[in-house]
Amino acid sequence: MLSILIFLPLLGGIISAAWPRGGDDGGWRAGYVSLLFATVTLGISIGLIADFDSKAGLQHVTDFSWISQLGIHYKIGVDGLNLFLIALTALLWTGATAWSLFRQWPRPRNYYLMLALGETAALGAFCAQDLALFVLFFDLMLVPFYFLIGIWGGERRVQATTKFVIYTLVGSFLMLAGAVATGVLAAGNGQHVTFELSELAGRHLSTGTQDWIFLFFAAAFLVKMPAFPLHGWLPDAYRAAPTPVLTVLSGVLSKVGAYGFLRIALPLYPDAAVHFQDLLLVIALVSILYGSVMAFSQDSATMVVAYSSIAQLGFITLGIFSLRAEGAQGAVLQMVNHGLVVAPLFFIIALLSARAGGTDDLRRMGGLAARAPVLAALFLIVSLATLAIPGSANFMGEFLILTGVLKAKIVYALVAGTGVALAAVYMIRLYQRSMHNPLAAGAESRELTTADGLVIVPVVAVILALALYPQFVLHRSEKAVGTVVQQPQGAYIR
Amino acid sequence: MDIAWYLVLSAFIFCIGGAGVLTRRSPLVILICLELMLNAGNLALVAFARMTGTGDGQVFALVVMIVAACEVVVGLGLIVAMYRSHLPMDVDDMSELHG
Amino acid sequence: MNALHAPHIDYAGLSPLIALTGGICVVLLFGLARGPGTKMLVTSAALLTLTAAATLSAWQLGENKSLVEGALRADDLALSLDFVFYAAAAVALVLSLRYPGVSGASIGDYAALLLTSVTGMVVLAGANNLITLFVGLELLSIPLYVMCAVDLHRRTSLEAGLKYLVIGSVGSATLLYGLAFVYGATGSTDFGQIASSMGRNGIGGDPLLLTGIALAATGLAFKASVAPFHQWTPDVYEGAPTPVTAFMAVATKAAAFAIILRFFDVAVRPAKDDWDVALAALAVASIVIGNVGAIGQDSLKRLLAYSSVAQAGYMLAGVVVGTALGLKSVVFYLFAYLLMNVAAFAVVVARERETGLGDDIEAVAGIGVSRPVLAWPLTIGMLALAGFPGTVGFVGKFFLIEGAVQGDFAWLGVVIVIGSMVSLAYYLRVVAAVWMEPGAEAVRAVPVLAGGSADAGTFAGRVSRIPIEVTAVAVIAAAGAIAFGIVPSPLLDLAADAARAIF
Amino acid sequence: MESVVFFVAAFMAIGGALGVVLQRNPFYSVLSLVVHLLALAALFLLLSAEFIAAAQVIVYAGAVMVLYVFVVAYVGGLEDPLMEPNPVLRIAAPLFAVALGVELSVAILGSGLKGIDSRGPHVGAGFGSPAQIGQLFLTRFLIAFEVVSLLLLIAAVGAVVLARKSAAHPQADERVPGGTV
Amino acid sequence: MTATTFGWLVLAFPLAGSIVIALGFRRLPGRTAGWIGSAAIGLAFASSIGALIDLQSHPADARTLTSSLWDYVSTAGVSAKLGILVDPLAVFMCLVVSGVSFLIHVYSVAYMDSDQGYRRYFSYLNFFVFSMLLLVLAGNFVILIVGWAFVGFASYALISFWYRRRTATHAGIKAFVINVIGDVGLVIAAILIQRGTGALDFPGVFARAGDTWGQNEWGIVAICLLILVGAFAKSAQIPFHTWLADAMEGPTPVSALIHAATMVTAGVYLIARMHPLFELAPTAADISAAIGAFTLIFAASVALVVTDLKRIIAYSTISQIGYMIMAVSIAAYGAGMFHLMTHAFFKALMFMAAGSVIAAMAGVQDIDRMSGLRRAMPFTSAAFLIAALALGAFPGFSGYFSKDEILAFAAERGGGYWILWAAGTVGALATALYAFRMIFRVFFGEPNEEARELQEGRLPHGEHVNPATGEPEDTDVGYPGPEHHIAEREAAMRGPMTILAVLAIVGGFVQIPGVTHVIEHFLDPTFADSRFIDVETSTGHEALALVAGAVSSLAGIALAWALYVRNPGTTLRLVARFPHLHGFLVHKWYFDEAYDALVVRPMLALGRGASTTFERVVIGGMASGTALAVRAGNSAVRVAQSGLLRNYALLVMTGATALGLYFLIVAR
Repeated sequence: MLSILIFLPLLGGIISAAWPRGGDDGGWRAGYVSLLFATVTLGISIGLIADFDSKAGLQHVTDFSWISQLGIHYKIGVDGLNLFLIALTALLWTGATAWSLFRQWPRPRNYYLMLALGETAALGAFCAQDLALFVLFFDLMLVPFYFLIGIWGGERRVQATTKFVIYTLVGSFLMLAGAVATGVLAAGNGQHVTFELSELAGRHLSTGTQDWIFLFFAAAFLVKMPAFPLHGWLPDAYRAAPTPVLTVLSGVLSKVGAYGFLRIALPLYPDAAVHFQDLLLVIALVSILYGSVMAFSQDSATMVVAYSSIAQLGFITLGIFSLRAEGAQGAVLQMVNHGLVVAPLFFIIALLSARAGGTDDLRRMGGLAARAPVLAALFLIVSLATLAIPGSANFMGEFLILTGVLKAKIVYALVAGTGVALAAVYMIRLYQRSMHNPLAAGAESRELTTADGLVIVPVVAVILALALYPQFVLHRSEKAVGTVVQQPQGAYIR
Repeated sequence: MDIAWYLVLSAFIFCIGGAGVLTRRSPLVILICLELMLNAGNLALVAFARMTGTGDGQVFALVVMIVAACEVVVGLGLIVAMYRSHLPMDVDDMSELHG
Repeated sequence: MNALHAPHIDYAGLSPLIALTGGICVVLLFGLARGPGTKMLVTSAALLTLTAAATLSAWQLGENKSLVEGALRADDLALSLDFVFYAAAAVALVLSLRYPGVSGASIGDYAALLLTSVTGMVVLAGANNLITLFVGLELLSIPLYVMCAVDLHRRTSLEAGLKYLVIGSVGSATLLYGLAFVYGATGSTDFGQIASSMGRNGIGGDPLLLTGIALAATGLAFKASVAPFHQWTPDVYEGAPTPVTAFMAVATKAAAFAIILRFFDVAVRPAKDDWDVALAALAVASIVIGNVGAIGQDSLKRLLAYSSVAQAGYMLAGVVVGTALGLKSVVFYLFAYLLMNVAAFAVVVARERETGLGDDIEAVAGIGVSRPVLAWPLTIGMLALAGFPGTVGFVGKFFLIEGAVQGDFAWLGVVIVIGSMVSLAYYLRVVAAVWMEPGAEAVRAVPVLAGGSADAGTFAGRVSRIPIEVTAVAVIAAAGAIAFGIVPSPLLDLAADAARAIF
Repeated sequence: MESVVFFVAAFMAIGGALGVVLQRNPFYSVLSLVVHLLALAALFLLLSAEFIAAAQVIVYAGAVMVLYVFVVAYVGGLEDPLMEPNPVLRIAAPLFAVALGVELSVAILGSGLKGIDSRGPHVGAGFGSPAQIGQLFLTRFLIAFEVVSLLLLIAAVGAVVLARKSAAHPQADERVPGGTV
Repeated sequence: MTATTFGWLVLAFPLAGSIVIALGFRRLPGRTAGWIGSAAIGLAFASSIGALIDLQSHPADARTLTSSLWDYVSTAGVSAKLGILVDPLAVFMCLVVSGVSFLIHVYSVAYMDSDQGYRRYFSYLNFFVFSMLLLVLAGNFVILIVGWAFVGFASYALISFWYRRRTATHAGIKAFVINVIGDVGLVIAAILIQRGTGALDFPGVFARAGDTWGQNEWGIVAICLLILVGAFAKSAQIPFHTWLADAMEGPTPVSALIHAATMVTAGVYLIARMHPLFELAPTAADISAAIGAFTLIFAASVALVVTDLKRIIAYSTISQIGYMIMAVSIAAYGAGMFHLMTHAFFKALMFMAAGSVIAAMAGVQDIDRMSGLRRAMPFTSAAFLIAALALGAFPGFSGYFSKDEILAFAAERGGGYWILWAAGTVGALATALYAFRMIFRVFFGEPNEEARELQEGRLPHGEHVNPATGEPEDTDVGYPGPEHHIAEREAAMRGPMTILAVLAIVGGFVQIPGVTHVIEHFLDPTFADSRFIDVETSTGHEALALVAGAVSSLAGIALAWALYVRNPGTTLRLVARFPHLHGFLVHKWYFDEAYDALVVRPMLALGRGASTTFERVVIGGMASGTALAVRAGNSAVRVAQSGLLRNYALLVMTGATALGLYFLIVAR
């Protein structure tokens, strides 16, 4: 079941890639196939949610020994941690594929193949319940994105994508070393080497070992998110990435990092997590503040959102490293939320750029709301959700995160509070600079097309639904999150 | 004479050969210097054979002799080929490949 | 005088060697024939020889026996690596089929040289005493010296041959001197006896022995392109005809590691505590120098040469730990290395013939659009070398790190990882050129202007066709790199058998 | 007596070796090598390796040297200046030669092996005789023997490949600048 | 139907109205949207009355009813339902909010008629009412904060309603950001409360607060101060007051509704709602009262000098809220809420009248350009006068009773609270002064050009320029169209104004000292747990307050008459005499400038510096530094790779020697 979910998009991608070059349809048919598969994947993921038993642990487990000589299992499963991230991935990828479908791409077959490969890798990373498998999928994600940015990107795409991949792979390779070390060193006398997460969590690594391995993993995850000061790849990559790629890059890939902390770092290296709690909290806090300050001094709309991601991911990190159930729950919720808001944001920015004469420079936008009330309304909803206006699920996420941090380390929560206010500044500035103010020269206010609406509206609908009932997520993730924070909390007490 | 004498002698020859490889620029002479190094090895082998009283060393030495001959053959063939291509007989001028 | 007792000769165990030797003779004879079909005939004969040898090796798998009074081992370590040699040789033959650069030698001579080198590798891989080691190494090297220089009218080819010969001979002499010391210190040339004598007489830490090991290590490291004995590698790789380079890169390295594994893990095993740190230092040097040196290289062959230095460093980590796991990981990595490099080199060969730009990175620019069937193998090869997941390179690196960590050399695992990061800079540059840069198609159009002669016409006609056999090699290797990246178990089993032969 | 022979031979060996390295004319280098090889043969005799000594004289000093002389004659008397142009090598080459020599000597003299400070054990008359060598070659070192024969074959092939006047590339003639051939 | 059902209905109608208008924005013709919106609010008002009636049928000690729909959040000990709490305080607020809102909606139906953004306007306005009602009905902190933020957003949206005016968008951002700061304070307070008591719902928190914190313990004081951040940000108290004057960029009915009658008084409601906590933390309550008093003086002083009609009223609002904050902070809850109500009446009325004036002036808001409108706009000037009398606490008008009750209570608390009393009294004088400054300058004197045209039956129309900056206006999206609507010509405007005028006059009669106690008695169940519930103002203090109030009010009016009618030009002489004082006041005590210099500019500079310098040097430097090191290594390797064979041989020998040396060293 889960394997079908993971590999279905890839299958679709391969079919698209192999689709005959019938006529000059700009790859429309190929994309259509890809979209079809992505939609089915989305359907399956919704089915997973419907079928989810919030009281049980890991579900839909597939487990067989894959590379027995190395102790690597092909073990995948769903629990409260990844359930919604899977759905998010499927949703955003469907959106991105649909968005792509309505546009012309050079070499469309390869494009859809890469896009689909990205989905498979992301889903795999979320589903993996084996450390080695996780690392594999985690790194595999880079390949399609390398090409997607490098081939179909904007200006300076090659440098951007190279920077992106090298930055992230630096972390990934460190993680690879850490993962291997975990498997090997955790195997005590007479124990076989295994990378199975549940098994590893039961084995204990010495504190010193935990420390360095944890730092390796942290590096990988922080780069991926990215967090200050490891975000050097972000401006270039975001600037260069084509819009649909950007949505999944920011919406899904960044979550893998945060998810990794919850799935891997906390349960496996609890002592180190406690040991480095302050370090991570400081990084998170600086990310929040730095990202926010940067976000409100940017002139490019894309960059505003890009830096806001740093800040938002900082919040998620903050929640996770409160090492408390409240914070971690908030982080899980916030991961979903951020993915949901950032994708439509990038779509909308793309639309706005098209209306402002092809630039995302805020100084050359302005007054775009006039003839586009629907677009403006969607943008407004998404902006408000992004700045975590109370009443949005984002707010609940931040609320829980702050609760967790406040209970763990009060000072961080107080400083983080300023981050909440800063988010209001940069988001409302973004909205206002583009939609309000006098109409900029060369800009033209135009309503969004039905096709684009079909991509954005469902995502916004999900945002609204979650705003009304965030407990939908929290309820299902509670058990898994509780298990995750149990270990570090235990270590905390020691 | 103690075996050590032979060995030290062989070591000297080995080093002289090595120094020759480093200082001479004619490929021909470099080949000869390589012979020196191999011969030093042979001397050591024979000395050790005497020291341990086993025949292995002598067999080894014989094999090395043949190997050295083969290397010389190929090396000289190469030099002839270079000469035919009008390449300079100076290894310092053979530095098109670098970097 | 003692009566001469004829040694027991296990013809079954020797059968691959016999097949190869026979093949050499046959190929030499066929090469004398004149006529248009000679090339195909000789190549077929050589390929047949390799197939026969491979079949016989496969037949001998699992026997694990000593041949001719212990001079040679026909165990799974040797036999499994033999496949790498055979495969590399076959690839070289196929790539050479229509490669203009190797026509300096008659095809019979060329094939014989290649097969002889393979024979030397087989001997080397199975060598179980110092003399066999030395002659195996020489039998491997001397044909290679010739093959490097075989493109006689190209200056760089001769230069490569000369450099390889001279530096190789220096390495051989050093190795010999080291072997002499080892023999002297232990009184035996047999690996097993060396080891037992080291343990028995307490001479494990004797300066004579250790100096011998140092010098021997130098010679062996030289063959494996381990820094700082690597400097011949970029020059020779670049100068040699590309099919020869491909063969050298893969097979020589495998053979060198075969003997390094056997020498260190069997013969001088008791001195492990002394040599492991030294080898680790060499590994680090290789990883650093190889990866740093490869950056910014415009010649793909040079780039791959430096990359091979780095890869040698990675593999050395598997030797350093001196465990079964380490050995397994090295063997596995050699298989991986075969697939990854062949994929890359085949594309280089194809583009050399298509563009006239040689092995410059420009030659592969933009082939993502114009030649996807070549672009994918090259891309996969590069990503695999970089250790991307889903490829055999990832599993290989995973395995090496696992070995390093388990052998208490976790820091070496980290060095591998850091090296891999640096390596991205140049591997990705190639991939970027393939997919993200405009093509070099304009350059290809040049030959046609030569007055419309028949020659120019055929040249142009030949140029525009994708060389089918080269493409096939590239695609097969790339497919293998992916397939074994996803299902590595067959190779892992083979590697495990190889380890069992020693540990 | 033995000592005298040793020192004379050793002196000749080292002198020959130095001659190889220091002679500017390759031809003299070759001749120095012959001296060196003959001296080594004498040393081999002292070490009870008659067969090796004989092979040394016949194979090396005889056959191989003839080859050298032939090539030197063919290629021509090329003298290279003794003054080393490469500043690194001018200092480093002798330095490392000395360093390596010292190192090897330390290894040899510092060795705790008993045999090294002796003249070796008593060995029978057959030691080093052609018979013994032959026996070893046909038993334990059969493989080496066979491989070496293959090596000779392929070296010959290689030499032919390299030294053959290549018809495959006519441009070789075009590139003759002054025609010294 | 129970009170809680009515409560839900109260919320449902405005929300439904907002959604219906929003979704039907293309199809609703003419004034339909306005009437739908008004009807929705009317129904909400009716439901509030329903809730009131049902609530009164419960016994006095059972008038706190809760109801919830579903678990909004319930995890890891944090639990909040989507629930409401209906008690007298909530119902009181509902009545005031929905009642005044209804009237303003009706007023807007006409006033906004020719605006391009008519439907958007009513959608926002309905949404605002929904949010405000959600705020007052919230049953726990989470929902309270949700309502709190929603009104902030609605306020922002309506301030920036004419979004092609840069001044409007700028004011919107300012308001929004300050409101968010308040939100954050409230959020952190809520989290601290949750941490302390483990609950987020009001009854639970209040029940456990006493056990959790001791009297005036730092924890509860901190919480209360954080709550005050929220309250002050919303209620425009120092130091968070700067946004309210700028908020006048919005349409005038918005100013009436949000920035006078309802939203800005949310802070007052909040303190009243949180009274159990504030009574645990008297220090915080005292700070709050002091700030309230200070604000009322400050705002009144500024109102004396600014010349923008709406801004005068805005500062007046700030000042009046200062009174209310002071009241609830000194536990005069009934008095505070009473003043909240009367203020809603007369201030809404005043804004409506001002709107009418501004419409007549074609958007001009500067009172320097207004004069003698009395005859041209008789209805408007009458309404304005009533509102001014109420605001100026003219004896008998509603403001008189409510304000004096606060002062009386302050006097009753005695001690240091006398300072508050004094401030209130001085403020009352200033209030009367600036209220009549408007009356005299706008309606009296020589009729200006617009007034004359109006008297002749024409409505003057100037250029469409931004009144604040003089920039030409883009009428494409939402600036009022060519037809301006004044009360004299629109029944839909006159009706609500008339009702409010009546209420402004008689609204005070429900709570005449010593005579009626309607509000206090009604609210008693909510404040039953207050320590000050039994504090009754003594007759003496009440009398003192009444007399002092009357005197200061009359004195203020007289002073205004003296300054602006009898001796026009006096003020100019005063300005010439005290230029620094005038500048200080005109610049609103330099708060904006200080914020700009202390917060905004440093932040922007920080951001710019970060993006230009830090990002490039440090973040880029990390990457390029590594790259540089690698490149340096690369060139070293390449230099070593000289192509010279003998150099390679040398390296081989060097390596061999080094390796040998290592082995010699480790040799035993």
